[in-house]
Amino acid sequence: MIPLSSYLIVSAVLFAIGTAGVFLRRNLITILLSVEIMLNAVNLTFVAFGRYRGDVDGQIITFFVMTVAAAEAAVGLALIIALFRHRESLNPDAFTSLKW
Amino acid sequence: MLALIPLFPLLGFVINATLGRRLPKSVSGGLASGWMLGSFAVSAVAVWQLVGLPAEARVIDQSLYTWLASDDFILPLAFRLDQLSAVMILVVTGIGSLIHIYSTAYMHDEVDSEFARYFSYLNLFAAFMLVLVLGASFPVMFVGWEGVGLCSYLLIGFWFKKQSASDAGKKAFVVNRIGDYAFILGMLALFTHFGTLDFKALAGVVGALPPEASFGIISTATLLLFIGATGKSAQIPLYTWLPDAMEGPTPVSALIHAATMVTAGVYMIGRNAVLFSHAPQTMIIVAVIGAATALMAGTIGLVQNDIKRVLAYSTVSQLGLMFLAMGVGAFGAGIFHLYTHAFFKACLFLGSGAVIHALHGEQDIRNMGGLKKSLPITFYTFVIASLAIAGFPGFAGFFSKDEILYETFAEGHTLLWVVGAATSLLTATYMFRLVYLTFFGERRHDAPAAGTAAHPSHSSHPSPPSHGHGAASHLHDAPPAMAFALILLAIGSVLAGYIGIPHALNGHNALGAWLEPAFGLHASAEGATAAEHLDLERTLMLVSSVIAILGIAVATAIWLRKRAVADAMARSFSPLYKLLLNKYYVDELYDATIVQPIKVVSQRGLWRGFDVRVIDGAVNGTGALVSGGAAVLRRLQTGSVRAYAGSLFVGVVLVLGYYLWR
Amino acid sequence: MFNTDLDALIPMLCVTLTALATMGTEAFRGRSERLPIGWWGLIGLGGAALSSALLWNRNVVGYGVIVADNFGLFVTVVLVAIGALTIVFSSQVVHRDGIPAGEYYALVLFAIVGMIMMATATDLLVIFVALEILSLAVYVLTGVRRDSPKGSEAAFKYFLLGAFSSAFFLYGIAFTYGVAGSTRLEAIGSFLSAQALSNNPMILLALGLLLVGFAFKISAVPFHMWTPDAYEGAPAIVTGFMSTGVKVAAFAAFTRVFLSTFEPFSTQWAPLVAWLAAATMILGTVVGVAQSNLKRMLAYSSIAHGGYLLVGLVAANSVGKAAILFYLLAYSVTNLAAFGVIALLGARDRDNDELRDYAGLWHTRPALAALMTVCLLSLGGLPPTAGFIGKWYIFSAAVSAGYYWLAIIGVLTSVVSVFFYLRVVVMMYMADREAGLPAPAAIPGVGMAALMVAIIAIVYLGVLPTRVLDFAAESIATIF
Amino acid sequence: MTPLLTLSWLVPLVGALLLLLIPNRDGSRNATVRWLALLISVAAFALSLVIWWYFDPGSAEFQFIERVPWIPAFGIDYYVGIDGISLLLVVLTTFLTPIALLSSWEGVEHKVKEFCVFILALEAAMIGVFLSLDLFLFYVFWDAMLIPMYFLIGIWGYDQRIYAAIKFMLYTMAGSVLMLIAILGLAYLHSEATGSYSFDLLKLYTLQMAPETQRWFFLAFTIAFAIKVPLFPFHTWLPDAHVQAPTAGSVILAGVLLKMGTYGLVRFAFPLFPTAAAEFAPWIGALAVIGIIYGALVAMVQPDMKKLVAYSSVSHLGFVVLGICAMNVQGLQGAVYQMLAHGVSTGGLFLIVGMLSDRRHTRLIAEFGGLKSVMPRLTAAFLIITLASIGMPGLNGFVGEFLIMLGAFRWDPRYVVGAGLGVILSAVYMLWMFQRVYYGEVTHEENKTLPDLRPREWAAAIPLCAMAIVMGVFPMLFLKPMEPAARKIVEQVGYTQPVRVENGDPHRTSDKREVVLNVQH
Amino acid sequence: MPEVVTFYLLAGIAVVASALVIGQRNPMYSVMFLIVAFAALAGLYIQLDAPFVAVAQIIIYAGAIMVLFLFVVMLLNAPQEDGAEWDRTHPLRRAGIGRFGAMLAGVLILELAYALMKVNGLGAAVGSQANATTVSSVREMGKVLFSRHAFAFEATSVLILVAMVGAVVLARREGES
Repeated sequence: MIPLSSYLIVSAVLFAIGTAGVFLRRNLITILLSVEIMLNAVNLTFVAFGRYRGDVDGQIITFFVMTVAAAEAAVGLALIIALFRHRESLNPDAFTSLKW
Repeated sequence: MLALIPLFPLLGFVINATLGRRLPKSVSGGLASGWMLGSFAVSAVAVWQLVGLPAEARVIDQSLYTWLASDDFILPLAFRLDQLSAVMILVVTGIGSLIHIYSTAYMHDEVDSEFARYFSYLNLFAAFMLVLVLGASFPVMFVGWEGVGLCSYLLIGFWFKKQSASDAGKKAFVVNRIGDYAFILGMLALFTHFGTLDFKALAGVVGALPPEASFGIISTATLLLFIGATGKSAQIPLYTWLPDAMEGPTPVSALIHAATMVTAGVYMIGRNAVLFSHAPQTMIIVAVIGAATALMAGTIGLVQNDIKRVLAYSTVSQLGLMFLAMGVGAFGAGIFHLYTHAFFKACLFLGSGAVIHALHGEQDIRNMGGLKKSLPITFYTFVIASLAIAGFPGFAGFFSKDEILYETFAEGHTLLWVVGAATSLLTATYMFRLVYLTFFGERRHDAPAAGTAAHPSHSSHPSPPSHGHGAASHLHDAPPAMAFALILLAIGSVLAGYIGIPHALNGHNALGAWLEPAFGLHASAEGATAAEHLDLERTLMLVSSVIAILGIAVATAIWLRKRAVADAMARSFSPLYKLLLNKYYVDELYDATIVQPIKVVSQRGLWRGFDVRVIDGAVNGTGALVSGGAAVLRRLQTGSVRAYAGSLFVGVVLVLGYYLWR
Repeated sequence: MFNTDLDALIPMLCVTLTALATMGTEAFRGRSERLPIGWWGLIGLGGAALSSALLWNRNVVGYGVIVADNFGLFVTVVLVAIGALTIVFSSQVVHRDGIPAGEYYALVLFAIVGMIMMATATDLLVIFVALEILSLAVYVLTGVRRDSPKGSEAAFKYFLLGAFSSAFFLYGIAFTYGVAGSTRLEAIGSFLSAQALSNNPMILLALGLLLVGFAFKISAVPFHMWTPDAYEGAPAIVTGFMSTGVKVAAFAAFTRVFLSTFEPFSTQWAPLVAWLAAATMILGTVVGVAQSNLKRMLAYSSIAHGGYLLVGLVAANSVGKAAILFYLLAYSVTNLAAFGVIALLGARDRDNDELRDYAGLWHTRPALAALMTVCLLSLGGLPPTAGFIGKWYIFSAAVSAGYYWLAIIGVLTSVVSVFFYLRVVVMMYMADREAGLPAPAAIPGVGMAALMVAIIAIVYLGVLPTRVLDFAAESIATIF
Repeated sequence: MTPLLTLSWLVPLVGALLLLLIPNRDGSRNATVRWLALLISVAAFALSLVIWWYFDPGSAEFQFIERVPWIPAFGIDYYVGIDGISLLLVVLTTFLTPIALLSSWEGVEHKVKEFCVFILALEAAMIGVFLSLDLFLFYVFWDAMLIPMYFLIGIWGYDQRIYAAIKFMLYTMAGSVLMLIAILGLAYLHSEATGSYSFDLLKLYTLQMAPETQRWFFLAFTIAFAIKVPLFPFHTWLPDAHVQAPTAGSVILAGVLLKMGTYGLVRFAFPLFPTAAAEFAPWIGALAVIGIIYGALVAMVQPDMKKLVAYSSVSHLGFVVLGICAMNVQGLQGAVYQMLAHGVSTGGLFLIVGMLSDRRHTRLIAEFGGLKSVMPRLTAAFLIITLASIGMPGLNGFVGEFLIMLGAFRWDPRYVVGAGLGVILSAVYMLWMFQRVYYGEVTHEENKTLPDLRPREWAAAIPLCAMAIVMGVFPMLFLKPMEPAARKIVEQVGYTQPVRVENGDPHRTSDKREVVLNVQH
Repeated sequence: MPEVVTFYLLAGIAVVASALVIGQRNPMYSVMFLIVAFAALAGLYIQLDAPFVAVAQIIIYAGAIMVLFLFVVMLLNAPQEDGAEWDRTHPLRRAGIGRFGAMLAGVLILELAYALMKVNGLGAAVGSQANATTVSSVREMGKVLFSRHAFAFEATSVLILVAMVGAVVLARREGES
């Protein structure tokens, strides 16, 4: 049988990949995707813990996370569109008029 | 009653200071003189009362109110009249009155407001001087002590538009303050250790102790007080202000810088005779300083060319003699000399004032000469006073100076006696140099010297455009008010000494006997009546008479007969002459070693350096550090969202790391 | 009421209903109709305030996850006050700036719902959802002026970092759930107190990640980077709203989670929070010194204030625990009023939020300058203002908890912060207006009235804080 | 009982608020505003005299106590009361405020209403500082006082006013926040000891503390006060603030504000932490002596009159601190007396320098000279104040300095040896300035037509000159009411050895002292 | 044993696909790889006896959310990362921050792994303590969702409403109102 720790490690790796993506990519959409990876990694943790503890809370929380992810995606993409209208760019580093 | 004595001149001051501007000169001058005379009258009455008391209880106390009280320090504003202060108040009010009267004429050229100002200062001075003399305790004396210093400042700088005058005033005040600093310390030391500052109480406490064998608290305190006295009485090392003080109007020099204020130091020591006599080490210092000052000032006086400066150095020198007397324990002699000195020195100054007045402000004796004829009253009074100061037998100065020298010798200070005798010789010499150069010979005129701003009253004595020979014919002798004062003082210069004819001359030394109880010393000088002492005294008296005559003779030989000799001597002893002419360069020395360094250090070091750079630098540096930090830290906020995420992520990693590797 | 579960929700429901009503009205209004939509929100807020007052001391629980305890109610009232002031100020600027009014007010109200929910929730999941509600609403509000590139940029930065940090927060919830088996604070709390001395790394991971999530919302250093940009880019009044409302809500939840649930582990988190507090205070004030844009400056100042609040959290003990609540109130009123002034002085084409725009304000708008001065003095913590009492309280808590060093950093940074607050005062009172700058606009009476109310509150809290302090003490007693 | 003390600070404050209501945007009601403000400040002065009238000078206890719970949860009360020391300082404050208002009668032309409001608000805060017996209340007033002063300097000051205002504010705040921590710590210790928080000064006096704690708290308090005093080396805000402040600001700054620092030492720092005070007093005394000499030396070389006077304040306040460090009745009474005297004389100096500055718009000494012949009355007034400032006996400065030196000498003579130099140096710098400004010929053409004192200026200068003389001649008027309070503080601190008297003088027994005091009554 | 193989396979796919999401420049591909990763995760959920979640994962995530992303990618028509000119502007904005972030991500993995290693009991098989039927029961899930998490469920409606309004407000074109 697969130990809980394996799932947790996988999700940790996924989470870390997500965080790395935020830094490595210079496309707003991809960065957003990276955040989705992070959320999914957390979902895996929830489900794994839920299974381990034998209750359904973990799975239910996953649904909430999905909803949140969807809502975030909606707002995020709307923002990206609004931004793109101003600058015609999806590079996060193009938007540095606010600084110091 | 006692309070009235200083109060009268004080009222005069208040009236003249507030209303004087609007009063005509006759009224303001008259008022001032009137208050002084009133004060003199009250003093006379008070002294008369004192005389009426039995000899052992000759003290009148008056306490007005508690001036200062804090914890165990209780200070009533109290006056005390005893034998010593009686002499002093008579001198102060008497000579003060004369000088007030003299001034009404001397200052007549001033405009109303300035005239009133002058008299208000003069009255204020008298008030403070009387407080000084009458004060029953150190702090009350100190009120007068500082007050006379203030008036001296104001009067020296009376012609305030003149730089030298205001400089001199400031110098006088500051140098006095140096003395006062020590004086305060002395007072504090006394209070801290003996718990009182009342003269009588102090004498009581200290008198019960044996004289200090080593340099203890009494010695320290008295030494500090003496430093205070050197400031006020122009002794080494604080004498330098007095010659400069001659920038003031001449009557001021007469009153303050000759007759009264400068003697305050001597008076103070006399007042605290018990204290000082319990500090033998201090006494020696007093005597040595006195003798040294006397000699040094005498040498300087020999070559000075300003009539008032010569007199000023002679004052310093005479004061030195008084301190010598105090230092050897001859308190009575010192006070005696103080008293006679007041007459003849006031007379000399007033005489010189008359000369200056007549010459429209000329003060350089090289530009005088031949005034004997045109200024007879002045001449005769001046000569009388000069004889007195020179110690010519029979004149006032003879008796007092002789007593000092005798006591010095009798106490075994032979060296000091030699110095004193040398000073006497010098005194006689330079005084007659002055007399000869001023009154005898040809009238010398150097137009440039006469016309420059070297005289004190440029604005107040409007000089005629031409200072030619013709002016001589217009010279007029002292006006009545001045003449009156001169004549009275000249009489005093002759007669004042007869109050203290020594036993050696079959006198009773009445003054000495009168003063004796005031000093509160048990060991009296009565032993001096012993025969061998009388012989010694007579011998010394003879010696000093010879010295006086010798001095006059030398002066006559050089300055009356062969003036070329003087010049030749000056040339052959050129360095010495220069040294003396420049007053041993003491002013320059002080300037270079004290005044300038302080200024430079304050300006460059403390203010611009420490204050602005270091302290404010640290303060502003903190500010700069913060804003510098701000400027650096704000750069972290690059505007790049990924960098922001990086910062967040660093935070995460650190927080987790903190927990995991703690 | 018939259902006590619902009782606890009434304040939230009031606001939600008005938000829905606002949306509905907006949807069905005529094209050119101008309705005072904003004011409707006040009704809902009033209802929330009223119901909170009625619920006081009743400690009702709704659905096991929302608790109307005094703590929550106190925060609710603060949030209602924030909302009310925001709406009143907004009513003066929404039309001026061409902001879609219906959506704007709806979002403000929804955000308040989220904030109230966050403050009253006792379940990590609900806290997370509430956090997302208020965050999304605030992201959108930040970028609500679509014509402003700065606004969009600010919104996007805020959003991206917010999403990033909420992932961490969620991860923290996951670990908490993993070890405690529940997301209910009560359950977690009882689990943790049983484990108090254990050194379970999973608990520490959870602790750390939750801390990060909250620290982000209250913009503690180094999680603060979004703050200056978002605050500068957003419309002034939104900045005022989010700098206060979000902070209050986040602090309420932070306090609840850390002071009650994770209290057994306070020795684990307190030192860390203390360091965060120190860094936050220092950075906030120091960098604030260099700012020339007023909004940005106040952004740094609000970072610093977050630091002071953290001090209160670290030092929470029998004396100081009410300090956080009082400080939150004082800070909110003051900061909102300050941003209100900035908002009122703005114009459609010009934000007028640079320091130099304030030059000589005293001469043209003396009353406004005076009100702004009071706000700034209160922010700087000078008596007799609310800010002073707040700082007094916080620092006395720190001192009695033995955190002298934090208190010293706190007071010293206060001094530095006074420097930059004074720069504004200097501008307003002691500088002359640059030629060419337009004269500041006239301030409508309603805006002035709202400001006056805020200022009176500031001075009232500064002079007679007793009642409010008592309330705060009573409130916090319910959770700790 | 009438709450006299509350009234005494409320009168100016309410007055200020009332003034705010007068519409005066265009300055048309300047005259009304000025007269009203003057009236209010005179009323406050009258009120303080009433307090003095009813004050029992024989008691060391606090009087007119008012106490109302304020923030009970924290043990904070509105708690005011006065003893002889604070009474005199309150009177000084109310005495100087009308003069300050008069001094800016013409100098301040714009925003007159606001100016008067700030002055009155400042007065209220300063009075409050002297009245407070609750540390919280004290701190509130202490900090609140900064705000109006900041505005006074910053708005109505001279060229560098903004820098000076900010420096003043930050410098003082930096010190006082540390005190805040110490205050909080004290309250906490009180709760540790008794279970309840208290900021009640009288209760805290009795608090037992570990020496280490005392040390830190004492330093925190002392640094706050030392900055305010200002004690060397914390003084550099002072020259800037003084020079840049408008005349009224300088008068109040020098006259009252600085005294708050020394008052704080007397009332708080020393009695609260006697052990630490005993330990640090030698060091503070040394700083005071350095300050005396340093301030005087730096004053000497200042080209600017106001700066000169400012540095002279450093020197004079050094004396005050020295007197406090001596911690015997004489030192302390001298210190308080010197506070009053310095308030009057330095207030007067700034007043007159302000008059010159109003006329010529410069304060550089080099720009003047020979003014005595142009404006003799002003010169006379200045001379009196100058003399008062340099400690001429018979004027107010002497009494304080003498008592301080007396007290300090009993404590440790070495300090007096240093401090006494200040006596010399004060004469140097003051008279040098006096000489350069008033003596000599008129060197600048524009100075020839300067008007002498105007009636309004007379009204400001005469009370100061008169006070300088009265305080010099009848010091017991002021020394007597403060003596019990001073004695009490000395006993409370009690680190000095009982005064050793060798060979006690029969005149100085305690019976005698009673007699003397009764006679005085 | 097959379970183990399946686990490693799915985990491997998830990790690799995720890595590819962030590993290349074309957002279109990224979205596609993410869908792959999500599918792999769904597999893992099934293995964890959470079939309902797995289905939701496929339908909601891969189906709905990712489509939304695809739409936007295509709408904006910005397939490649632009960047060369930005790379040269500021040192902090260049690849440095990326590398730095990646390094930190590595540290994060280490930290998480270290922490997880230290926890006792995690080595136990994930399904050892409870029977699969309760956990995988949709009925049970519905019961818990609408009892214990009822409020959160309701709150989500507000969240969605906010997201909706927000998206409308943000994405609406200028001039529409």
